[in-house]
Amino acid sequence: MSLVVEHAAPVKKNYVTALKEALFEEMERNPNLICQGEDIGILGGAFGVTEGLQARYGASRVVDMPISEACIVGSAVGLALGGKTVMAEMQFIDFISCGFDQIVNMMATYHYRTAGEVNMPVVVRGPAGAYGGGALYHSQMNEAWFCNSPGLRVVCPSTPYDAKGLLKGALRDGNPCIFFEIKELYRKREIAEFLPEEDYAIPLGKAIVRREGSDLTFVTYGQNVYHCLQAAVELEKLGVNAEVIDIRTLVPLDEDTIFTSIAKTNHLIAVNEAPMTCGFAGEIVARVSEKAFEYLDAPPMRITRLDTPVPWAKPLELHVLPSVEKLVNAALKSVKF
Amino acid sequence: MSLVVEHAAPVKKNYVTALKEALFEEMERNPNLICQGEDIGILGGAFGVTEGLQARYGASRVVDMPISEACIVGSAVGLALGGKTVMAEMQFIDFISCGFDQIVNMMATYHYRTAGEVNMPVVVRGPAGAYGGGALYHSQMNEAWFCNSPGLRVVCPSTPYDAKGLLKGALRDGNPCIFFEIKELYRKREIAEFLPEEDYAIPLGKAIVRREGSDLTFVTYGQNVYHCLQAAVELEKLGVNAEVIDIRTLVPLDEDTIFTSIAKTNHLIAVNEAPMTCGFAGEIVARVSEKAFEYLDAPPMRITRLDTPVPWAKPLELHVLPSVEKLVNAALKSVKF
Amino acid sequence: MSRTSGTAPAANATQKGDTPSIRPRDLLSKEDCLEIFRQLYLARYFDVRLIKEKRLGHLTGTLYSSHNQEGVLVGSLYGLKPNDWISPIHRDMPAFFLKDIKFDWRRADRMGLSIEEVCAQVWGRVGSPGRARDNWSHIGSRSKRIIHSTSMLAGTIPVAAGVVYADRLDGGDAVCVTFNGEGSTAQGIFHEAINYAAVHKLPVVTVVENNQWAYGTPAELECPTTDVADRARGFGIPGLVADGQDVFDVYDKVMTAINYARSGRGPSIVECKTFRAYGHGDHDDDRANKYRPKEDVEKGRARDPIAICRATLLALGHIDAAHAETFRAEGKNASEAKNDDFPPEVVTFLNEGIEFALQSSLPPADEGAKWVFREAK
Amino acid sequence: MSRTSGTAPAANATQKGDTPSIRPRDLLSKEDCLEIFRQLYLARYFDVRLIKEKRLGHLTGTLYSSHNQEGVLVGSLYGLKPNDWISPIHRDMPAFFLKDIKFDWRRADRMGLSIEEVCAQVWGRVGSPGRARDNWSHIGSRSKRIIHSTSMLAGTIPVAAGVVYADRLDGGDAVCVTFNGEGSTAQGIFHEAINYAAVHKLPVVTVVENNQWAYGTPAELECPTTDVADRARGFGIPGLVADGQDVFDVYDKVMTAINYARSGRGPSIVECKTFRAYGHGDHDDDRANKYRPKEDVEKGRARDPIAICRATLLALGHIDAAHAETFRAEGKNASEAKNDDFPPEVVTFLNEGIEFALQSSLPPADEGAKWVFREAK
Ligand SMILES: Cc1ncc(C[n+]2csc(CCOP(=O)(O)OP(=O)(O)O)c2C)c(N)n1
Ligand SMILES: Cc1ncc(C[n+]2csc(CCOP(=O)(O)OP(=O)(O)O)c2C)c(N)n1
Ligand SMILES: [Mg+2]
Ligand SMILES: [Mg+2]
Repeated sequence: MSLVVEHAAPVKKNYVTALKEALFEEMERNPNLICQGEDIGILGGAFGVTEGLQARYGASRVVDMPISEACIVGSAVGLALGGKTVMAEMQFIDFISCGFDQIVNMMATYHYRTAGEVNMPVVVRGPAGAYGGGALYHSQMNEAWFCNSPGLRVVCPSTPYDAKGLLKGALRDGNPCIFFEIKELYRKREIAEFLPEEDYAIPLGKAIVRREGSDLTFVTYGQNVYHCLQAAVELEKLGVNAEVIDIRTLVPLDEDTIFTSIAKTNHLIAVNEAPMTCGFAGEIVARVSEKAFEYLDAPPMRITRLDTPVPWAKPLELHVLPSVEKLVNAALKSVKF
Repeated sequence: MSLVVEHAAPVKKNYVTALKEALFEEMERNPNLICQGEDIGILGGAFGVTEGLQARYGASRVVDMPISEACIVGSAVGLALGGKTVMAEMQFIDFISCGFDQIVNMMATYHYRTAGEVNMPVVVRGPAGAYGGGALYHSQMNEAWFCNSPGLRVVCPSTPYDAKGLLKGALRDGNPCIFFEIKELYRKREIAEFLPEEDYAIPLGKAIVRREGSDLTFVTYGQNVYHCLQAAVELEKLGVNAEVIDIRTLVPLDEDTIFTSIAKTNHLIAVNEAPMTCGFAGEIVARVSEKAFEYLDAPPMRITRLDTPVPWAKPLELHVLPSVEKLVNAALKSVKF
Repeated sequence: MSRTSGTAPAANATQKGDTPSIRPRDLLSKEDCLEIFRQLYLARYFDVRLIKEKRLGHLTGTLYSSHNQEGVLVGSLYGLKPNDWISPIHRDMPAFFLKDIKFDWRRADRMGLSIEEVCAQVWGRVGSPGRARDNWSHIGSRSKRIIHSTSMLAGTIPVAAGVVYADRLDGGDAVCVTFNGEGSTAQGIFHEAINYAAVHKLPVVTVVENNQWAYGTPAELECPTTDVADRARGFGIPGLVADGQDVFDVYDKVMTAINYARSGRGPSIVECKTFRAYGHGDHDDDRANKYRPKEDVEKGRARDPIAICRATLLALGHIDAAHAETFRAEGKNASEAKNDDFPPEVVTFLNEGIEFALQSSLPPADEGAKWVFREAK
Repeated sequence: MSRTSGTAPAANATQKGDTPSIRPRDLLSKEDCLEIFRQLYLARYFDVRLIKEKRLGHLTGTLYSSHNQEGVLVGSLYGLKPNDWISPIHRDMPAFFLKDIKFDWRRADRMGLSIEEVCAQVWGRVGSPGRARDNWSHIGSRSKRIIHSTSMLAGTIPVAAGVVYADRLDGGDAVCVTFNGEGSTAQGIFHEAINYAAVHKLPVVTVVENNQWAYGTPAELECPTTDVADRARGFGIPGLVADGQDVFDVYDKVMTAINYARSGRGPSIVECKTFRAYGHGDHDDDRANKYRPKEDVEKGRARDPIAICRATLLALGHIDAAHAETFRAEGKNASEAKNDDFPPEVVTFLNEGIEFALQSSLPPADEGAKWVFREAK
């Protein structure tokens, strides 16, 4: 059904193709779905996520918006109030700060304020993440702001399968959602995979164990899933068997999967790309410390960005971000505790 | 020197008077200090914090700004770039969301981006906090957003002495600061106190032990300092001896005072008024769990707002916020662990 | 008497170059005119009564009086079709029940909130549409087509634009009238939303209630032009100026804007010049007496919209002197005005609302944790 | 030759009703005119060379070409006093070294960045004023009075307003010229900042480079009026329109605005009509060929600002045909243009800058953790 690919033989799809398919399929399935954002129509999006969408569904359902993030969100709220479902793109998730009030105060609270009369099926999605040399304003992972703003789902897929399934899940969830796409993964060939022929949506709030292990648990999401997996390979060589949990959805959080793992490994390293203070890794450490304290054989640890912006020059960027090396060192420290 | 009070005999001063004195004294001391905000001049501020300031220092140093929070912050950045120190008032801290981008992306990062060439002595202050029936948009404690945005000092005084000393400290610190004033404390008679005759400023980053105890440590700030102190009194009756730490400054955090206390009491309850997920109580739990794990005899706990907005009707508001009762129950659970 | 008897004397038209041969008001019947008069009473009484109730300690929360600004509300709302949307803000409390209230205030199918719902909201009771989860003017109703505001000024204008966009996609012809103070037009979102609406020719009418003050800040520190309506010129859209004290002038200008919007030509701004009677909120009454020159206040309150409407109706012969006497609260402050200064139907109507509110309970505590998210289906 | 020889032919003035008897350009000397011509070369060569370097894989980060828009930059900057502030944005990279560069490009006391600093920035080296902590156009200098931008479009306009407010408090008469694309004028902060500047009559000149496209979005989806300068009307401030391809028309209009600002009359907007030569950034070149009609691109690029300047200088007799030939890159894309299409001094100047950049190292890793806060005193 999607415009994107109609292959005889199945091919592996990358992350951006997966997102594209999700949008085409949901646009087809739900005539009340509207997409809006900067340059998403004529251009097809800065990263091509909406390529071909306007040609297929018209300029009134796929709207090139002025450079007005607050209005992109606010009018999406209006569309939802008028019964529509909305995908609102931030060209980079960094620019969400310009629409911040409309997100946290208008959209996130609408259902709550109206005692459930008004639903807000609005997915605000955009490319996020560092490691690409994007510097301060094209590298952000600002998910923690939204986790501390009740009423928002917060999602961050790390694979093509999840990207497609979670975007569909988010668009069907009926709640406002901030959807963090990892732009460094968009076209990463190594992670391309076969996607189901049939329609599927991943419900929000389910973590996944990416690698089983017995000695230590990495809990993370987004790009750091791969760093943790790499670290696990390194650690394997050193005789440490690490489990890697990709939480996929931050709000709601699948605590069970995490606690089950900690009950087994007794060691936690929570990882996020964002700054440390009040970041989501801290939330994971707090939840585990509060609710799975007895399982912990060592202090839970965080590996996060230092409390700095993301600088531009490569040595600086690498210095402040989580790395495989930092993960391995932390893991060794943890298991040797 | 202050306009506010020239008494023969010293009198106890309330929180708002303390703030007022800080502003008058700093305006006098630093001719490069500019104050700007909505209704701060002619009116003297919604809560009277700047009462009389414009009459004394003129409309060019005490500026009634248009209802434009982003511009209030952005122009403050410009003033700082031009060598000024700025106090920028948000009429309620809730409205800071409308100036969010200018705060986190323009102001917070300026020193960093310029490798230290440009200082940003800008204090963005405003009335914050719940418990007063202010509902969703006049009750917020949104400090966690700023703790996760590197480059900002985050301060929250709970007493008149601290209000004055920390505001002066913040205005002299030379870094951008988000200064959370607790509006429910502004005119609270019970906390009025004598203030030093002489000039004093409290440097940022120093916690204070409000009550010594041996069995358990409450770590908190703002209004919950009083809830914790009340809980400590209740707990005393039940044979539990609680220590209460008022961190006063969230960024930078005085870890030593906290860890020293935990080393003694071995039990932690971190308390904030904000929503739980990615709130500052979680940060405290995470830091203690990471760095003072061995001292903990029981799972660290958090008492925070539920992950909801602050609703209006009293029963709802009380239901979602921390209360003395919730604190006492948590403490008992902790010490009985 | 014909249903289109007209409401002359000649419009005090301040819109430059706007002298249509038939004004919207000319299509109003005598009954309409009387209803408009009655609605002005109603709005005034609501305000007076709430101030009294607040002073008696019956209410929490700040009261933003709409006294002296009723002409803006009634005149803006009267010509709307039931399916139109509105977006009131803090000073527009009466708008919630004035919407689609024509003639039979208790019509079951009205597209507006009932007085009971509004009173339950003011009293913070579970019978309010939002079950007292948010305060004062932050109510609304999806089914009644009233946008719920947040506190953040001008924040609903993009929502208004979005909701009419949705309506248009569904083949509707709804217009949305948003209300904003002159101070609120300084917000960035005001610009973003009107810009978007202008680009897409969306039917959004922004009524600016220029009451000269934004809290303690005079209009000239909020807006660089004398007429706030001039902000429209930046978007190439119509910017009309109405005498906010003359309900019929407001009606003319807003209906012109509504017709323009409904016909697909896009948004516009209607500035209604008025004056805030009291302080910003009731907590500000005393201070406002200091920061606002007494003469200004006297001048600003001299032209009571109800008195002006009454004079018009008398001149038209729609009412006689006896009828005109039904309303005796003209110029009176809340403390001076008594129940029998108002027509009994108005008092009764509000009493019923208050009665309902008082019998409605506070919401149960655990509702505080509900509806953060939509319940799973 | 007199220092005020004038630069006729008659201005292609598009500002409605603006026909001053003496235009700012009429006060330019022949030397000034030649310098302006030279600066156009310089800006063009910088762009051409960077595109080449990027294609050779020497640069990271996106390159936002200023090709075809040099007239806007040079014309806007030429009349500034050393103490004035500027606030360039992504497409204005040459502005950083063009500021206060008159005649002696290497003057030690220049209030602009050196070509070395700018190149170090482009190459991401520690020799850049921000030590390569932020990318591309996000540089600046407090001492040289250049505002550092973030990525957030229009975000420096309030900063500009604040910085001139500070200057005014200190008794200065500095003006700030900000640069913004037409798309960026849709941002809320654009409105808030200009509103504030207009209320306080702050000397901020907002140059809008209307190059018809904001990334993949045509101007008419960003702005409801044909002239973006009309946004000024919403603030009651002057909105001038310049032919962005004619450096002298830009100079006339911007100088008019600067003089107006410096004399205390407040802000204004100068829209310069131009056309984006390539894609939005270099990554967009191929797509831009699809989303922009070929004819539009040809038409938009037909009027090369350097060619137009050359024609003016020839007509004035400021240059002869031989001199005119010094520049042969007219109409050529970066791939076609060669070093000897440019005057040697321009090539040398940039070569020196690049040389410096290449010898400057990457910043040491641990600087990544530095300067989050001011070091304790
Ligand atoms: C974004 C935002 N900033 C500040 C406030 C605080 N505030 C509430 S009402 C008000 C004044 C509004 O003035 P105006 O728009 O003229 O409306 P009026 O009250 O005069 O009707 C202010 C500053 C707010 N509610 N929202
Ligand atoms: C607030 C914000 N939103 C979106 C972007 C992404 N973005 C970067 S440049 C650009 C287009 C800008 O167009 P215009 O202002 O016309 O300038 P031009 O590139 O044409 O010179 C966009 C959308 C951004 N940088 N900032
Ligand atoms: Mg007002
Ligand atoms: Mg452009």
